[in-house]
Amino acid sequence: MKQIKKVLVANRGEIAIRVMRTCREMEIRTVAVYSEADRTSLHVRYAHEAYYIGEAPSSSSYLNIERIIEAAKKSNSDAIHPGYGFLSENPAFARRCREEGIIFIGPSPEVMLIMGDKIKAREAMLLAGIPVVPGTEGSISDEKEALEVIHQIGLPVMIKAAAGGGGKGMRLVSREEDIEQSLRAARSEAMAAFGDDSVYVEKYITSPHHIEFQILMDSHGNAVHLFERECSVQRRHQKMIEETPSPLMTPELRKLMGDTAVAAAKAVNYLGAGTIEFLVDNDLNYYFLEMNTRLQVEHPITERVTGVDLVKQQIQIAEGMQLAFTQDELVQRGHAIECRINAEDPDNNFMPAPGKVHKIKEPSGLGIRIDGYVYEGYDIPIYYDSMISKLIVWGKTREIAIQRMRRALYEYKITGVKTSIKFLERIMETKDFAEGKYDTHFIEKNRDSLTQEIEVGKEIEDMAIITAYIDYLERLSKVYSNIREFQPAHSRWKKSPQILHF
Amino acid sequence: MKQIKKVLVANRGEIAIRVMRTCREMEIRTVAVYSEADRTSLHVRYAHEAYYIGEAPSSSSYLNIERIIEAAKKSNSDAIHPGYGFLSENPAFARRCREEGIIFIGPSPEVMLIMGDKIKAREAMLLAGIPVVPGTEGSISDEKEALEVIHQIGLPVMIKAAAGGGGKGMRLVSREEDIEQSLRAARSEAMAAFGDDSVYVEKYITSPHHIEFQILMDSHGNAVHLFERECSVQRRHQKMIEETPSPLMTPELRKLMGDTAVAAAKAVNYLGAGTIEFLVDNDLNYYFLEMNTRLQVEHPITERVTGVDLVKQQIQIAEGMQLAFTQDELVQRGHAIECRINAEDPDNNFMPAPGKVHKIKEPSGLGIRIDGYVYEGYDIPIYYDSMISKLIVWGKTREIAIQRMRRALYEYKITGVKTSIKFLERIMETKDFAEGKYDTHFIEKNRDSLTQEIEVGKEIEDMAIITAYIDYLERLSKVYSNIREFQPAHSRWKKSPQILHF
Amino acid sequence: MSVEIKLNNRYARVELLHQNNNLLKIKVDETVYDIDLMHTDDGTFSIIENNRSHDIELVPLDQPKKYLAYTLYKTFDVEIIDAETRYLLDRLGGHLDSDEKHISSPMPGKVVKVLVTEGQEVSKGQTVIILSAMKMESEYKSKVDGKVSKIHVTDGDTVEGNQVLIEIE
Amino acid sequence: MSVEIKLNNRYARVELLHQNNNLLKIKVDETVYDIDLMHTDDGTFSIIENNRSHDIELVPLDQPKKYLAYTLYKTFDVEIIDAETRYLLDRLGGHLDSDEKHISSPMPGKVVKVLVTEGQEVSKGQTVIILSAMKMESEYKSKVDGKVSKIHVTDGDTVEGNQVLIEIE
Repeated sequence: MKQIKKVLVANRGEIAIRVMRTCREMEIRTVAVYSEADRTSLHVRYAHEAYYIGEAPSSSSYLNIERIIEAAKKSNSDAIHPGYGFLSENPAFARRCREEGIIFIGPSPEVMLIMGDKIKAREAMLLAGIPVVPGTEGSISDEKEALEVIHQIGLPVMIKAAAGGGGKGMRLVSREEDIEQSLRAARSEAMAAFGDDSVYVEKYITSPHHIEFQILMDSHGNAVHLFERECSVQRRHQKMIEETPSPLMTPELRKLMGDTAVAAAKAVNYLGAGTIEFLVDNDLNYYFLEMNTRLQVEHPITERVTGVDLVKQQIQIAEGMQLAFTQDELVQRGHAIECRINAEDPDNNFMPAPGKVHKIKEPSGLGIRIDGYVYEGYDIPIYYDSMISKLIVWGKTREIAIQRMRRALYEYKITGVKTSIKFLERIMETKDFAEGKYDTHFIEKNRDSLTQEIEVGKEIEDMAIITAYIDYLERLSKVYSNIREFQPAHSRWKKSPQILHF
Repeated sequence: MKQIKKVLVANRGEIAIRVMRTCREMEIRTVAVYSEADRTSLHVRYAHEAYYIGEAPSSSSYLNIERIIEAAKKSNSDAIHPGYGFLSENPAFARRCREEGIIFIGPSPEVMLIMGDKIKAREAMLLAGIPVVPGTEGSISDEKEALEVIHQIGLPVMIKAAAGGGGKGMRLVSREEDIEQSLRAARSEAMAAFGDDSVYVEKYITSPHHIEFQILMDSHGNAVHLFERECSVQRRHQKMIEETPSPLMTPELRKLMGDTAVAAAKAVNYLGAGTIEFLVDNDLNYYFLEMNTRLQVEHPITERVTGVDLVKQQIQIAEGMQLAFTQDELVQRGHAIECRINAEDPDNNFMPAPGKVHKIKEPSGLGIRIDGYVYEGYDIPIYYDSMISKLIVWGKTREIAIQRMRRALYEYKITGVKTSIKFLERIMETKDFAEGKYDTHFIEKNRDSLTQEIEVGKEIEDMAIITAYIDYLERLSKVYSNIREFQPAHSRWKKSPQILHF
Repeated sequence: MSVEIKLNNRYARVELLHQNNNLLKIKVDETVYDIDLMHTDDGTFSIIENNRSHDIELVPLDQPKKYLAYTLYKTFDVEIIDAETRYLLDRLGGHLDSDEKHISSPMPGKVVKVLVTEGQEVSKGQTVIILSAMKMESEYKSKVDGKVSKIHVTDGDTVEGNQVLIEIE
Repeated sequence: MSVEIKLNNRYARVELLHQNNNLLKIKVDETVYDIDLMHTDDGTFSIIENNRSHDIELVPLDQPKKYLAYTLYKTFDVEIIDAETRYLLDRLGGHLDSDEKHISSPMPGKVVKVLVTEGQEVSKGQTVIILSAMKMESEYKSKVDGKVSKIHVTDGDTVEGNQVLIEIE
């Protein structure tokens, strides 16, 4: 067992700070790495030490294994925490750390290799007796074989061109009598488009819920799960809101899926924190989707209901410590929801909106947690993810958590860049969400009401007009009286003496 | 039962915002009142409505019953929440609300009258069988009677001049053989100083702990306690740090004192949230000190370990609802600590330090809650309390909570006014505090190490010198090249192009 | 002084009738408001109107006299239409900019690929340039039939928000 | 340009030796630092020196060339001692202010009671004025034996921080 004294965080943004916060609590020194675009980013200022590792594009910096290893060696770091994204699931990086004698805070490169490969991961899960989405193992070019497979899987199924893409050669089949015709249409369309009529067949999940289980496994073979996270509110296949417990979950299913997740971790001899993602249908059938061999963006909701600091667990497991708790000692208490605050324009197809943050007012008080990294005057770079902060609330019940989230989103004010805040506020007010009745189609299904123009009334409009008017008058008065004296930032509330001249 | 739809908060600062936050979650409209000094204070901006109630001194505004009632009527508020301080324990105000048909969120004026009078409160508690600090009921002018009382109470005792003040005629007696001589000395000193030799005798608590119990009681006679808060870290008899559970507490004592607190609430037919303050000595004897018939500053630590929103409970009780939980359903989970951030100078006897806040960086992340109200550019008025924010942390254990508090205090940066932040950070590092071995003498006892000059090393000094140097060079370059162009606040990180000229 | 102000598509006439420090009497179209207005140097406004408390953030845009006003539920484009602006508007026949003939970047980003060359004929709806920002690529199409008159960027360039990339005539 | 800078009681000589954008070579007394320095308009400094990350807040005070520098664990008084400051220092024989003969308010507050009158003799340690701020009263004493030459405030006045209240000669 080796005590970690200095950690290099091979990441940026909120997750770099999240990791460093726990390091500071554990009295571990922190080392930041940064690209040229990130010299003024908060993780550089938060860390004890900071190393420049290259140009702004990730490929030159945050994906640059050589530069990161060099910084780790120069700083005498015992360990590297990869965060999420970037090199966090890169087996070559994990292997390189091992070769250099630096602890990689995460699983072995061997596990990452398996889980990074969809087919190998599927095989490993099948071997461990864990359900996967039923479908053909490879492509099928024979019609009879295809028919057999479809009957075996059961309707509805999705037929996809093996060489496909762009929706061509794709058919959803829901009724028995449509099977043959759909298969033929798909194959001929595939042939026309790609010159190849072989197809895949996969079970179609009608109302899919994206539910994942957090697991922890130490180097002594102990593994636990920390319950589920419901991640079905997605846009462009990216999660937007997560909550735990899942409104869909039953205690029986939770136990079953939790045990499955632990079995999956044990099957691959996992190490550290990981997440097993499942698809769950309305009949509560569940299927292994993939395993993320790292910390998830949405890990704080699990921390809130279980009281466990997952980053601390990662570090202690990397040090070789045994898990300090058993499955029985873990309990979900209350309800936690996370909203991702992105610099994006929800009214314009969630187009990213990098740029300079003018002002920020963050929510606070009972049941609120914020994991963010941007500050006033910070220029959100174009090179990286659009997520600028995570707002996590806790309530004794789901209803209270939603009420609290609405209050928190009301308090959250960011100007200068477009954000998802108001869109998230509308989701909280949507009936289907309030009732917990939603699947991954939720945003698409409610798009109209979520993006509908709000009527605020003439008075609010008039007040907005007045603010611009006052500013204009003051600027004019400054020009004419030639007053240009220095005024420190945020210096004072004005009583507008200038406009007396008008 | 009457549903409250609009609440006037007869207070300012962090507690006004604290109350309004819960109101917003309950979809109750909020009404702020403000003095002339508070036009730009955050509670005015946070509320739905705002009413001016008078000049800056509290006596003209926040203690002005007529103006507040007038605002409540004009705004059609159903209820008034008094916060803490100001009118919160004023029976005349509570009675006036009752007369006007406005719900006062708190107990009846009758209860406030009893608890507001030390002697009546003591009598009520004795009647309910609750221990009070042993001592003479009135003053004693006969030496023989005094000796009897002292023997009855048991050593150590404090003898105080009945007409006294300023320490004159005061004697601490710890040894049997000193009783008579001390009594005589005290009496003759009292006679010399005040022309009256009558004295009080009170049990002297050698190592006093200030421990209080939170109670809730509804209008149907149901009462519960929400465990203790340890409030012994005090300066100038004002609490500075509070935590729960108390490091001193045992499960048996907790049950006993909790039951006592509930009995006390029932004895006076209490309504709403209240706090019973006790003195506890090192032998775990406890004595009723006083009852606060309102929300306490330190209520958030109780909220954190029990998961109960105390303001919501206050409002629901005022609506006539029954408590939604029984004593058995309440559990303390983990450990919570609150640090009070005051605008004051710990190096100069905690002298208040009002003034303009230059910049604020607040801590955030796992286990952190902040209840504050000041913002960048805000001018902290001289008229009110120096507390500008409360930092509350939670950890699974006391040790983790302390580590987290240190991390949070590291992150908390306020410039422009002096604050208690660094002093609090040192308390977290003090051995006696870390070990939970402290009483109300803690700060006095550790004053030297807490206010000792810190050595930071020459490099840090040099960096501070360099920042001033760079600023000076830039100012000079602006003067000489006559560049005075408008630069928006927090607009950008500079690469100091100007200083190329040097 | 009476000024015309545009809020989204609404035009309003505003006039300060009276001032006593932070207490203002202001007329917006036909409505007269008595308000208590305070603000910081950097555009945080607190207005109390008929005891209602409004918190508004006013953010000046790069173009002069244009703002974004963030109210509780909605953000408005606000523009001062004074004599100068009016003159420009009149001269341009009601159009301050010829948006349709310019392809501009809606946000800061990077040019992935310019798909046309100067002098090339393009038709309405034809993709002319691909930009990327924050791991997302977006295609930009010509809004008119025409000829590419000027290309201001090349592949790999970093661009600002609202920068003109390609002009079509 | 070499400048003398006072930090608390230490005097240091500082000189910029070389600059390449945000990369500076600076000499403080005998130590030469190669640093990467960035800062905002309002005084937040990020300095990376030998890969150590320093966050310093520099707050200008009301007096020119005086600052408070907030480092992680300690706040310093910093003052630029340039030719002008040096001249003033020399002229005053090393004392920029005659603090001992002035009773000044250490913080904003309110005058509760002035206990002396102009012309009155006072002795060292005698309480001359009581101020209050934030519910706390404080007594201020004369630091010298002398005569009250000027009283600038009366009971009930509101005072700023560092305002001279009473002069003693």
